[in-house]
Amino acid sequence: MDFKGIHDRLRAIQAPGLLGADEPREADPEVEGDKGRAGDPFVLVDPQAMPSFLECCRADSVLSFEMVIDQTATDPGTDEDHFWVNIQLLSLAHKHRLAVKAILPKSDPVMPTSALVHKTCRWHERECAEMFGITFEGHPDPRNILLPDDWDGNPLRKDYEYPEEYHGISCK
Amino acid sequence: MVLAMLHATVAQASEPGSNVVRDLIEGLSLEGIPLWVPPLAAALVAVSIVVALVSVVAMFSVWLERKVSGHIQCRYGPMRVGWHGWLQPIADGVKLLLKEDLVPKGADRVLFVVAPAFVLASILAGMAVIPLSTDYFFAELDLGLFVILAMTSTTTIGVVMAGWASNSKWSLYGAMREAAQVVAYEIPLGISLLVPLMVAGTFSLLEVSADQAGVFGMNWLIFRNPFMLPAFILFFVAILAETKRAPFDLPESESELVAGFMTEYSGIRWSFFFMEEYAAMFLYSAVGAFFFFGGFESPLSWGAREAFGADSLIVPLIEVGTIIVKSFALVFVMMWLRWTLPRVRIDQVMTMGYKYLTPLSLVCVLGAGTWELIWNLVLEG
Amino acid sequence: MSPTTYIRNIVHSVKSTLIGMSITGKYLLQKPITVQYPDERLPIPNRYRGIHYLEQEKCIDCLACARACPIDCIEMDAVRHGKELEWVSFTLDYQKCMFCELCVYPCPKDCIHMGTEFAFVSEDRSEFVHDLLSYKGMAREAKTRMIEAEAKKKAKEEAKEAKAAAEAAASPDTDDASDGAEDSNQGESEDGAE
Amino acid sequence: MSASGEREVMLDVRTQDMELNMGPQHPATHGVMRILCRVDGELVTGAQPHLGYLHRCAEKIGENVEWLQYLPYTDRYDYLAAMNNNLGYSMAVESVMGIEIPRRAQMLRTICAELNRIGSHLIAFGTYGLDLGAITPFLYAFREREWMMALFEKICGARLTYSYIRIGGVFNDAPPGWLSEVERFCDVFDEKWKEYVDLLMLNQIFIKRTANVGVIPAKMAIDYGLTGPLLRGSGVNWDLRQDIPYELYAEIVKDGAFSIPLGSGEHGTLGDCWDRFYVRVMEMRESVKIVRWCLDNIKPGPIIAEIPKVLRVPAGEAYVGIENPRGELGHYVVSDGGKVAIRCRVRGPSFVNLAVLEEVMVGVLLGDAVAIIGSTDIVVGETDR
Repeated sequence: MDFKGIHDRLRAIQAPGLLGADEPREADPEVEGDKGRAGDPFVLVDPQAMPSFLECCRADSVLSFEMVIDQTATDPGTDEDHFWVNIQLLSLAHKHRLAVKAILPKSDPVMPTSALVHKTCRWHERECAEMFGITFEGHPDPRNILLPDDWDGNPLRKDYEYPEEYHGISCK
Repeated sequence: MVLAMLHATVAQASEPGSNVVRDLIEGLSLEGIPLWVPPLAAALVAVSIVVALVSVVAMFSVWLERKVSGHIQCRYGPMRVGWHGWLQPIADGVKLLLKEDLVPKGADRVLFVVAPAFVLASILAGMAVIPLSTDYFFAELDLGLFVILAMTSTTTIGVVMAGWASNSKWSLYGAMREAAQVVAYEIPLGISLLVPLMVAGTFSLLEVSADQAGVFGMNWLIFRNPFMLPAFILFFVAILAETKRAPFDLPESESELVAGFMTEYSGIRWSFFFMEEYAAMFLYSAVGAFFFFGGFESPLSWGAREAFGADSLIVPLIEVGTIIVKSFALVFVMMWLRWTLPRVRIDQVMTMGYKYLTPLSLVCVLGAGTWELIWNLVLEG
Repeated sequence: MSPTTYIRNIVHSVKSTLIGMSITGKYLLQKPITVQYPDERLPIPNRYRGIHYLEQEKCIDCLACARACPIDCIEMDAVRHGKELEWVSFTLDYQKCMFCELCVYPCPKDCIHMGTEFAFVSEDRSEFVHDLLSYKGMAREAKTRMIEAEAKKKAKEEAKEAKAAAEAAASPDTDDASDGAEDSNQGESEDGAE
Repeated sequence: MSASGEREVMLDVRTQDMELNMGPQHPATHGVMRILCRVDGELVTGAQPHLGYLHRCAEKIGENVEWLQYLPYTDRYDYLAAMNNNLGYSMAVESVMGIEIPRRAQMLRTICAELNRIGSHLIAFGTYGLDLGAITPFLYAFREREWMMALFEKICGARLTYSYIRIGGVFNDAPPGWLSEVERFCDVFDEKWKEYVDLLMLNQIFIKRTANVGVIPAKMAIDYGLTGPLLRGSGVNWDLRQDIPYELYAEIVKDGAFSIPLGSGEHGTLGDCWDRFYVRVMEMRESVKIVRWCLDNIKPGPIIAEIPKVLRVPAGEAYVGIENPRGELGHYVVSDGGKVAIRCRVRGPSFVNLAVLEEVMVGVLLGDAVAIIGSTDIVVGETDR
């Protein structure tokens, strides 16, 4: 199924938290500074409804997104006031993918965990949490995964400042 | 252990027979020196010969192992020190001697230091019973095989000591595995050796060797009874486990337990464990050669005896050569197996020992006994 | 465990052991495939990405390689005398270099290459900052060219000045024409230098 | 023999669980990874992987270097399959740029990626043998891998970190005689492959060590997002090359040039260590078939698409997953139209596959634990990135 079909189906089954879709488009010469957008289409989802959205995607027999292939977050820039939480869904039965994006305000980056729906989200969310400082509420094991437990800051944020030293080891 | 050896050698000295130690004593019995000096000196000389023998055997085995593994793996192995690296073990030995002597923090210092010596000493004591030829030996005991089995089993104590004293979890694992494994495999080892004992009717290594003499020196025990070959295979598997060789190298399984009971050892102490391993391989192989493959007897030694007479000096030389070649042939097979097979798991080791080897060796004993009985009846009838 | 499994286990174990031993035994008797490294060496292909070398005469100090480097390990410094370069340094820090060859492609003059040399041992870290220059300062030819060019330029300027002075004396309106002549003369001298 | 049976016996004796720290320096962890095991004698009652010892900030670097400059860094997360990493990253950027790759470049990419898959599986084969105590297969595997690396050395000059497949195509064309040498490699490899099977895969001890050990049922595999041989070992017929084909794989699948080996539970339970190993070993031969197909069909032509010297990627984002030897290698790149990426996410298959250890490594013996870690075939460079 192509993206349009998936999106229509999501609308038809009233997937919880579905906000809209974003498809690549040409740059509009009328609008100044518009670069257009290339790449993949994705659907926008309310972060607070993410677990139920994933569950719904998995349960629906037409979509049957059994697998969360990737979950990550993106900091689009220092002048933006939100993170993106990106999830890539994969359906083994129907051989299609879906990119899901949730927009999360930087001021209050809290969203419910999807780890109870898909176990693979456990580690992905741990990584997101330490790298971006996003809190996943209800996560069964909210420790750091790649960074040391006492690491300060969230390295993949655009405003991250590199530490001078870590336990006496120079980081320069 | 040295005391036990001394005792054995001194005890031997008073008995008639052709014995290296007795010859030494007689040579040393000069007038004017106290009576206790010659036996002591003789024993010391004998001990040093055994130590030298064990060292040379271990060094050669190390070299052989490295060459065999190298060539099996399409590479050369050591090539730098001497011709095809034959001096490599000496270079290694020098390196090991010069290494820092480390005792880990929290280790039981005394046991940690004693363990490798204990392990080596027990194997040395076992080695003393192996005769070099019909005429040259250190200690000829009627129960020679018993002494060897007893002495080699005591190495386990040393290994457990090492594992306990190291204060490391990996070492402890290695030690416990060693203990479990050796206990399990002592049984099939002993039982499978019962078969040649029954066929030959003696525990003495010299006697069993003499028993296998015959035309072309090919009256080997392994040909005498159809149950000898399976008994040998069982014996061989058991000695693989006893010597901690792959596929039964669980006490030191490097991918699971880092280095098992040797994890915390380094330098010369570590090399003692290695020497023990190779000496034990040689020792068990020699036992196998004596009890299955004719001991000193081979077409060559038979021919030499026929041509030059039993008293000729060349006969002992050939006999020594024969037993060394036979032993190293078995050692070679052990190496070949090691570089072929994966390691078995600890529960499989136990299963194999208790469920396969022990019953099968009992079947062999039963079969061999029955065969002997019937054969004797046929001969008599 | 049924008796058949019991016997099958034994048979399979012995059989697969023998198969394995036959394979390893086969290799035991074959000639090893390894080489004795310092004595024999395997051939190194032309495209090998080893330690860099620089064709210094071609290099124009354009910094394209330094800009292409992902870890900024190339540093170059040269003083320009007109068209000629006086080389100060062209260093590559091999503590950082990851031999990706990205510096080689953007070079407009095709003058930086990766060689077949790979061994680079030192007790001192600073020695890993490798200077690729074969000579420092200016090449003799470049120097003579520069002196020649300068002399020419000087001569021309003098001639021009003389001319200008003469022309100025004659009429003050011919400045433009003299400028044009100067430009074309300079262009010729540059061509000659290249 | 069953773990639960032993546990019952142990309950009669008062025992205390012990914490056993496997790693960061341990021969079985294939790099610097630490697994904190709770053990009861030889029995592992719980395991918790601790990662991050090899964290090299690959994703942050991706946000700081230019598009093409990031290419050498992709070599370094899964260093055993650098070609596949190059391919994945290049495809992700190409996907945003929307450029067409010349056919010969695609052929060379496919050949290299599949050769690298063979090399990577050879390591998996060899190190798994090493984990289980068989040392010789490891060196046999290295012998063939050495040739593979020599082939790469000839085409791109490097032996491990190739940086060969670039955005828009490949860096160099194949040197003369290279393709025929690849063909020779394929012929020899097919013969050696049979030895691998006899020497290790069908060895009785090996089967006993791996069958029924570390069983991952298909449902668990999907729930954990496992991909690659782990998923196929559990009997799920999923291979991106076949199911969501990229590059030339659609054609190759149409020609029926290769098949997807699946675990079948032949010697034990479906999804055990042996099945995963079997899938890897069989995949090597399938890769040889793909390489052969490419060699039959390769034609001269350009090797790189027309791309500007300083790469500017149009604003946009794309996720591209390719079938790495270890599973799905995903690259999620976001561009704002500049020279540098906004986000360069790497979905390392090892990282995801490792998560399953927490659940599988319970109630197994210590020796099995090593076998299970080995059967996930992780590359720590990729788990930690």
